[in-house]
Amino acid sequence: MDDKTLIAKRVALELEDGNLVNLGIGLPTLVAQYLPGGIDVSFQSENGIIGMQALPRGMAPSADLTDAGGSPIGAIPGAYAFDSAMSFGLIRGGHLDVTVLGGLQVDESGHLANWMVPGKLVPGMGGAMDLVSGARRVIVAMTHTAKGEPKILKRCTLPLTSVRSVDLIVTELAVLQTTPEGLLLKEVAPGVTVEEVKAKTEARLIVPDQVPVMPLAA
Amino acid sequence: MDDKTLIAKRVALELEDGNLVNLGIGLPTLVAQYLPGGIDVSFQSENGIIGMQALPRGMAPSADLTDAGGSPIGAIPGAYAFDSAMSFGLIRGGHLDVTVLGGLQVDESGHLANWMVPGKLVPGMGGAMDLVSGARRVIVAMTHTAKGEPKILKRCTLPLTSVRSVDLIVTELAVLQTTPEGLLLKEVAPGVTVEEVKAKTEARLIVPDQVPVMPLAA
Amino acid sequence: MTKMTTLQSAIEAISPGSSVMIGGFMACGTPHRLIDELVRQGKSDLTIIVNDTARPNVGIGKLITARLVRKVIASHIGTNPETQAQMIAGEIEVELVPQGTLAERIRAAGFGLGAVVTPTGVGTVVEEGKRTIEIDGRTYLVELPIKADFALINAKRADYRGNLEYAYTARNFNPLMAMAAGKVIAEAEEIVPLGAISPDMVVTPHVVIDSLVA
Amino acid sequence: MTKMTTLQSAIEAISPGSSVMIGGFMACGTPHRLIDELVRQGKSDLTIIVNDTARPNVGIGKLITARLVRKVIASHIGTNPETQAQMIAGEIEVELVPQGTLAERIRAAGFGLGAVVTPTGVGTVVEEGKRTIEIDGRTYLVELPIKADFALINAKRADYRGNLEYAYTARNFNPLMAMAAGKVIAEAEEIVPLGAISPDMVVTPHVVIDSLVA
Repeated sequence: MDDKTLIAKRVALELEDGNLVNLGIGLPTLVAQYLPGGIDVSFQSENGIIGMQALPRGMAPSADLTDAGGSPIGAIPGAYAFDSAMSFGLIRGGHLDVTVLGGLQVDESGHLANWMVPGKLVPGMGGAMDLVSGARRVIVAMTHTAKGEPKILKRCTLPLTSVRSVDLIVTELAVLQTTPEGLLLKEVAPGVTVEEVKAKTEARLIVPDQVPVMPLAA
Repeated sequence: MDDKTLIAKRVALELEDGNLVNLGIGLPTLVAQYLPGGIDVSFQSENGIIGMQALPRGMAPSADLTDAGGSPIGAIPGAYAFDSAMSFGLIRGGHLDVTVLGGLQVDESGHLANWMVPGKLVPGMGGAMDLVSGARRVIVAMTHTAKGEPKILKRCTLPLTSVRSVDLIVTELAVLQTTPEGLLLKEVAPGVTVEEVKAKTEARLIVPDQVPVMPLAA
Repeated sequence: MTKMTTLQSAIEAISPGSSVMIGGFMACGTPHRLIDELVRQGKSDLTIIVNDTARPNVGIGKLITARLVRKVIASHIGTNPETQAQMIAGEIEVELVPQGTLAERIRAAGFGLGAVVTPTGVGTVVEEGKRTIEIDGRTYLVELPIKADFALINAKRADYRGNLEYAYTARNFNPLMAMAAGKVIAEAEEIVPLGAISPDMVVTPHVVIDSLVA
Repeated sequence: MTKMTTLQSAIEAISPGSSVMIGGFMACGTPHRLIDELVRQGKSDLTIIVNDTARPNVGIGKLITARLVRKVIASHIGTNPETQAQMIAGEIEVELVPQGTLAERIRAAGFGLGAVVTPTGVGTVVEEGKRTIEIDGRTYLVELPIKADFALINAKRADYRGNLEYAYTARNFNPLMAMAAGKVIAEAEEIVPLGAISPDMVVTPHVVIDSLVA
């Protein structure tokens, strides 16, 4: 199983029956494929739909129905289309249960930086600042390191997305939970040691005596 | 012609092609009956429709289509139904061209009091404060006096509806326009003298040499 | 996960003393069955957030007539002399809010905004006790969001997940209130299969609805 | 009073140097014909208020490729390297706004509100130069309304008075922008008779539309 699949499968286990969930572009989008059976989760795309689904095979794409990246999608029966004010009303207003976002850096206080690299990459924050400030639960789904360098730091060096702390970080190596005392090492991926996680993490980790192995199916 | 009809007919002449107009409950509602021919005016009811019309004869009333007083109305083809936030977005946002409202008092600065009499009548302001604060043009349609007492005063004694000055006052005796210098006597009703208007008005009036007679048809 | 429930159990969830938003404008778009059940169950000491209290023993006025209300937040109570009488007798507290401000304050609560910045009410009694803010030389009131424990919503049609559609002027405060309460109870005149209401026709999404009464 | 006009004369009304809001999200719900005509008429020095600049020479990206834009107010420009290149070269000024804040700032302009009070951006670079306000112990940013000289709107259907209906995710910023500009120009894929769009289906009312291009 490749790293992205592993991350997506683990994140999927965090979703609960009845949740409204927003998945960021890229890796987070994969999460929808690994939803546990028997639960009813609604996916919001912030460009204006609840009830999005991957474009069903053989269905012609519509120019009027796309995801936030502009790619054609489908809609389930009972979908709901809305304008951008409503979209972020749902996000900021406490109606969005979970957002899953990529990250460039996360730090010991759970602060996320995921929208710009000064002088190099200034794409804009899109909906990320609203999502992190407003969702009931924020899950960061990202690789543990970038080009061998830790992305989980004592303190973010890149501009923050929000001063609100994220709730959970899922990487190909571990699951980390933010707590008032710092980052708790909640799980390690199959075959990964606590020492390896520590070596690849700059932030101080709170490591319990027993660190369970990451489950990948409900 | 009774006083109300005269006032309504005169106010109707103020409406222009393409206007969006909100008519208050009571006397102002009559204005719609005297719209000059050849102009296209849209009526908003603040409870949530543009394109309201009197319930057409023989049409069954619908419980889902009423005016702001809760009485059944009709809707013209091309009507638009909306929620209360949109309703007042149209009103405050500069999209409502004219509001016609009743009044308890208006003063020399054009301030209107029309929503409460402390200790006696506390109905609530409903949409009046938003309408007076937000409409592009505010026309007060009211009787010149109440129980023989002037309603057009030096200074309102009742709580104000807004600190924004109204634009025009139409009564059964006269048409008054607010100006930075005070209330200008713009017209007198047929058969009414300038002296009579002055006698029944507490506010100081600016009276030009020639005061035209109120027209009642375009 | 079904939200379909009976009238009785939907209303049983409401404790006396709760704050309850109720849709409708002069009894148009008001959830009449939910109100009748509130009266039948005698839920008292309520704070109601409403546009108006309709007329004596009509629509929301039934709650006033049954003396179930401790406080009313509304834009207008003039059509219900019983509300005025109970207010003057000191039995009901009334907070009057300009209608457009009421709509935006409810919306702000549901949309996660900290306040409403409006010109309406500046320099009037509505300003009393409130902060003002100057923006580009103009003064605005800072009006706070209004939330409630419950919202009672009337819809024309619902699908069985709880997506709602409204009709004509019965829409009014319903979609705003459906976003702004802890628990949202909706009654619909008709329940239709999933997909019968097209995505563009849905006004209130099922994700904010907790109980749906057919 | 007809609002129906030709593509050419609708766009001729726009002076170079104008501020122009343009609906769409990654080219979905973007008024493509109006943009093509802007390019054809070479309206330059524009300030555009948009969610994003799509991709090079796609949708709103055509205005960037044609170098008609002086300033961009947007939530995202990352999918268009030309926008980034012109920004780095100092040829385009870019103001980045969180997407939800952008939506509310445009709405506030159209709805007559003095500001948006939002938690989004507090403590980040977005806060720089802005006022904050404390409400119930929480800090919010005071974000100002965004108006424009023109709005260019894409709709699925219009009746010939200019009532608009949108389809799926092509709705996005269009209804908000249609309320917030001095002159509003709409293109619709289909023009239908009055009454063909039911009052409950209309999203943008004709009263805010100035020109309608079939």
